[in-house]
Amino acid sequence: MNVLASIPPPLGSVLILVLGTLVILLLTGRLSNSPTILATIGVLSLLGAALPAMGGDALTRVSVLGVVAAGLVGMLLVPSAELHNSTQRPEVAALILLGSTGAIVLATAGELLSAALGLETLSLSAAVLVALGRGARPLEAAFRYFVLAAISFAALVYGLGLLLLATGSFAWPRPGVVDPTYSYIWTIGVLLIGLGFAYKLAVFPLLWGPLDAYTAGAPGLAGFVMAASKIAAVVALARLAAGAAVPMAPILIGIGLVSIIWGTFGALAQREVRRMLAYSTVANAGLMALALGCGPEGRAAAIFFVVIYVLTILLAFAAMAGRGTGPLPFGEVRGEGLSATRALGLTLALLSLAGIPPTPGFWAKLAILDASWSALGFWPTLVAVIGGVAGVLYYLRPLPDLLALTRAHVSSAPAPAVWFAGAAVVVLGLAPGFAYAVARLAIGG
Amino acid sequence: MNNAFLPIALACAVALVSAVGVILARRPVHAVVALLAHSLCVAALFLIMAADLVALGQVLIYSGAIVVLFLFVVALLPHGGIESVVPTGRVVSAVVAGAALLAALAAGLAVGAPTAPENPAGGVEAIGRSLFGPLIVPFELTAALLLVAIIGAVAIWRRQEPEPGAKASSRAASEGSLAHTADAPGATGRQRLLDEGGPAR
Amino acid sequence: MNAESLILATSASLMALGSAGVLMRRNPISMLMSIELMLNAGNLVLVLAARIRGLVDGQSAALIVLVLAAAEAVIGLGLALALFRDRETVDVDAAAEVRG
Amino acid sequence: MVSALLSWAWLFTLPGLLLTGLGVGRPGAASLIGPVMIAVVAVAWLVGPRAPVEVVRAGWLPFLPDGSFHLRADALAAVMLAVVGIVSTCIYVYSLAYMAEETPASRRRYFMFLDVFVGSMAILVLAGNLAVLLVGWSGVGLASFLLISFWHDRPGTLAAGVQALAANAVGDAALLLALVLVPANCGDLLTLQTPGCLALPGGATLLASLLLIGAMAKSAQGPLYFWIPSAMAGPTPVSALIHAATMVAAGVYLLVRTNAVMATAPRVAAATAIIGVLTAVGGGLASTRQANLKRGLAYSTVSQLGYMFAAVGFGAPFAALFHLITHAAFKALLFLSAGVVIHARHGREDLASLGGLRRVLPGAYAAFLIGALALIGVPGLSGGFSKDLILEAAEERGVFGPLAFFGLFAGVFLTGWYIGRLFFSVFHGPRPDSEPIHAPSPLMQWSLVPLAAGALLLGYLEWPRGILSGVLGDTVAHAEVVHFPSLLGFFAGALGMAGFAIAFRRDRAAVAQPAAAVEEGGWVGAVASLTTGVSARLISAHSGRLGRYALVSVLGIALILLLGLLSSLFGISAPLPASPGVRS
Repeated sequence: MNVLASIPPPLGSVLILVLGTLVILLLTGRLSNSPTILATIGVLSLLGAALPAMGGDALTRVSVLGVVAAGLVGMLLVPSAELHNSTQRPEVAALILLGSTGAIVLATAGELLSAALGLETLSLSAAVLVALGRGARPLEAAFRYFVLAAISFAALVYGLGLLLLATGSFAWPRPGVVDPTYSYIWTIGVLLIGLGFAYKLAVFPLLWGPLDAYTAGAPGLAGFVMAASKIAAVVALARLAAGAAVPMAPILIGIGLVSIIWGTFGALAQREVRRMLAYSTVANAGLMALALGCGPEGRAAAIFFVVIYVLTILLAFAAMAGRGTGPLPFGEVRGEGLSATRALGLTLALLSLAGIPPTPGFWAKLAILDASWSALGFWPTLVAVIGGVAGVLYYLRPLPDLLALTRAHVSSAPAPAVWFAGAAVVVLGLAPGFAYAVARLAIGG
Repeated sequence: MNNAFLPIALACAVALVSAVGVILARRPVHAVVALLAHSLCVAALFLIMAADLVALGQVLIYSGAIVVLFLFVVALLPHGGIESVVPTGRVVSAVVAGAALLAALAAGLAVGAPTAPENPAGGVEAIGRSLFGPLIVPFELTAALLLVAIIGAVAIWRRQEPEPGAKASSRAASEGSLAHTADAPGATGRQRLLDEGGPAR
Repeated sequence: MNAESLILATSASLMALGSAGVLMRRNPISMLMSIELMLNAGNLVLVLAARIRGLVDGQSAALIVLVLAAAEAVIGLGLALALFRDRETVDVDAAAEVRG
Repeated sequence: MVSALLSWAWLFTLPGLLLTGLGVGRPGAASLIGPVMIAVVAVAWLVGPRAPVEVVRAGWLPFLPDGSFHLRADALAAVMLAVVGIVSTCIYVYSLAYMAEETPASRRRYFMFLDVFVGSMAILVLAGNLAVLLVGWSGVGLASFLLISFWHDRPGTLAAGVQALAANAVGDAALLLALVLVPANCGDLLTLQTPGCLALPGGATLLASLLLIGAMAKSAQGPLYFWIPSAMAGPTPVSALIHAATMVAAGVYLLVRTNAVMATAPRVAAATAIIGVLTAVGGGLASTRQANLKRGLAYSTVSQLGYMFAAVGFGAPFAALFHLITHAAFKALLFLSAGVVIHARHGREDLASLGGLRRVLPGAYAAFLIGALALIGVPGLSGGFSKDLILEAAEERGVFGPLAFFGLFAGVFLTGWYIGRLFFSVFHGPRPDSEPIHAPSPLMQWSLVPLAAGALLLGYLEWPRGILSGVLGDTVAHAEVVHFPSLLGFFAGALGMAGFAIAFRRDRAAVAQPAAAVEEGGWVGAVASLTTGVSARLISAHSGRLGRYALVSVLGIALILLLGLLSSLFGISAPLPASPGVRS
């Protein structure tokens, strides 16, 4: 028992998730025909993984809970996931558990080598999860996602080497531990590591892979990939920016602003829900990157934002799950026959993403704008404000059709996932102060 | 390390030249051979830097497993995977991007590295102590990563399998794969890859 | 220039060569090999740092990165092969469906 | 009791919304609960004790300078809520008949959207600080978009809705900025002008400008007028409620509420007056060229809102609010009688296809005439009182000497002309065809009566007893004295009637070509096409080519490394020295 008690909380979660994976793998043959039992095992593993983390600090709790929420929604959608080969549900469930493991490790790692391993675990699971979607499009997208992830990961490994050269350890960078003769090597190393993390956030120069993955993967699985990646990346970047504000903060602000502009214009051109969500995620990632560069207040705002954003995006993808991997044009949201629950879920998600009060998306945006104003002043805040309010122009477009839903469609509706994510969004909308207090605590201030 | 400057320079030069070979070869087979040469040169550099175990790993894992894996896959490619002629624009953009990255790295690394101490730390025991000491967490985490790799490889391969159902044979025929659907438990991705891909050639 | 700086320069050049290779080739296998070059560059720096700092952590990390490269190669090659079978061409850019 | 109830008015539409959503009763009937309750409670408050109530729950949004949940139920809010409640009650009743031909599901959806609108409008009116104001502000924008695009199958409705969203987004952006950049504890709408709260770069001018931009977007002033004509794509009762009587007046309400800020920024006040005058004249001119009945009325709304803005700019917020109230009555009346006409003619709105309806629709004829005369400002009718007050303010506190006054005075002539043109081409002249008309139901006609009464009599709220200004007290700074009968009022009324008479002479000759559902000209079109161009260029980079993506990624990485090096070279502080090789 002593040995178990001495395991740090995040590793306890990791252990439980890997055990869950092994159980699923051992029972693969039986489980492939009973998706409900499979999802139950997965959900239990994820809930179990959340328990040990409750003993950790606030940041651990927030990040593990966020990842677990992503995993839960993904797992609840496994029975209805649109797979190329429908006997592959056990593999999918196992990969969701392992991807959650990677995300937890990335967010809570004690040193950078573990973080890199977590990142790679998450990347590889994500690429395979995307690839397993039905049709040729997911495979194509997964390959691109994989190659571009590998480039940024190679950059991260190189940065790890430079950081070791500069500081002699894999510890998270902290101001004041580097020899001035190495300061440039240290700078390059930190930047490369930051870029490796930034790929998961899908910001400007590293946006293509995630864009394709979010557009073409099976909705439930793409939602998981997106949510787990975002929360882990934001937490990791927050730690990096806390310890290495000098090269990271201005870079984060810069790529944040470019991403806001890029994502907004890109999303404005879309006439299809999936790709609109994919592009808009770039704009939102830009907001988060901007906030991450704005000191402790900004980092708290970014964590607050990412928790809300992740739950909202999970709701959106859960609502679209089960209707294929192809595009979903605005005009067809009705014709495709989303059930009433799902239409309501998608509506709520779109309202929150667009930042219509009193949905939580509005509070999250306000927090970031406030942090940006206190740290950066008028002009960057103006860009963020415009990027933020322009969201209504693309997020709300499908709404008149969506709300005009007249007939319910009978399908294997992923109602539990929609209810779960929807309830989370509603609660966050009604109690924004609580979530922000947690984020503030997590960032340590 | 400066007493070994010449071997180091030689190994670096060959590693670079073979790397150029990897990216320029139109025939993947040639690229694989160049990658092998490159990998061996890197192993030599590791050896000179007194990283014996890493050098061994480089030879065993890289040259022995990864490069051979690449070779197998190349053997499965239609027409040996020969590319059509690369358009000039692509070459130019590659040169520009590579040069830009090199310039950026060089700007930061221009201060150069300090000379290493005479007595290198190392040895298998020290590495063992490090892997089971301060680096125990990342070391154990490789287990999860390898699990992903195994499951992923199997899953990607099983993706192509026809589902047990009516259309199984027609789909298999159209996709040019074998019709057997049995999922041998414990089969690694590589084995299954060879099982199904081989006869399709 | 000392030998250490030479190795550092080599690693930077390998990084650049690898990235150039990824964006020049259209054959997924060659792309993956270029990525291997980039990972090797990272390993060189790790081992060099271990040598200069007199630490073995860099060597241990390099071993872990080797494992990691192997895992990446397996998944990458799996995806590449699946893509071949789908498309029956070695050009990754042919018939791109997901775009714009 | 009543005071406490008034502060909860924003929840009154919730029961109706739920009942309608759950499908209880005749679609929409349950929704009537909300507006009726708002009207009753607001009127009860006004005739009762009139004790203002403030609800403050601190720490609602801890990340904001002033993130408390703050509602203020005072006389100004009560007057606005009474207007909103009474007008929306009439319009709900009218809608029950007007929308009777839709499917039940569609009707439910319509009334739920209306409930969302009325609830949001109540929050907007009751807001005590900027944060709560923004909640209502965005909510009414959303409801407006949903209702404009209500007939989502008809071409152009979505584009029209998106135009409204775009204009709203400009206003939301301005208010968001104002919200984040006021210093701590400064969100309260009544204390924004205190020196501590103006201690931000740009000071009073910046804050007042942001409020002005927000108000302009909501009230379709100046260059942001473009979305109102397109908004007429929605059902006519919606045009009456949202795009004539209540929501578009929210900008004026905001400026009245915060007129103390305007008073500390004289240049912004002058800009407000100029924008108001130009919009009043421009809107009037544009209305005379419309070929569509509803669009003609829409430009009339833009023009009248211009009068209100001008009044705020002249430092006469009471005049603006008074005109807002009378305008709500007569413009809703005009729109609803236009709705009777459109309904009777099976949805035709083009002036060319209307005409000669005087005899077959006597009720609508009378109602439209009352509305038109009130709009023109005939002395003794409601519009006459309120418009005189604005003209007097312009005369006393003119901007650019007498120019602004002359502009507004000339606008009265335009008003007579355009409304006369609409009136005569709809009701007089020959019938264009002999198609039988769709007789209006009694419900539709009866719901016009209270509005007609308002259009006739609302002016006597202020004259001779000053009831309105007495009720409002100091919530609108100071009230001007209404002079009646006055020479100025007589001349203005005569000028307006002259315009009306001229329109009778040349009524049917000048009907222009039918306009497109959505206009995309001028700067809006330019911005739209620029955005489309940039978006298309940017999307074409998403080419599906892995090599290109890798190129951008690698170049981006290289650039970021260089910039990072530069920033740490010239940066804030280099990393501090420490002993190397220490494992931490």
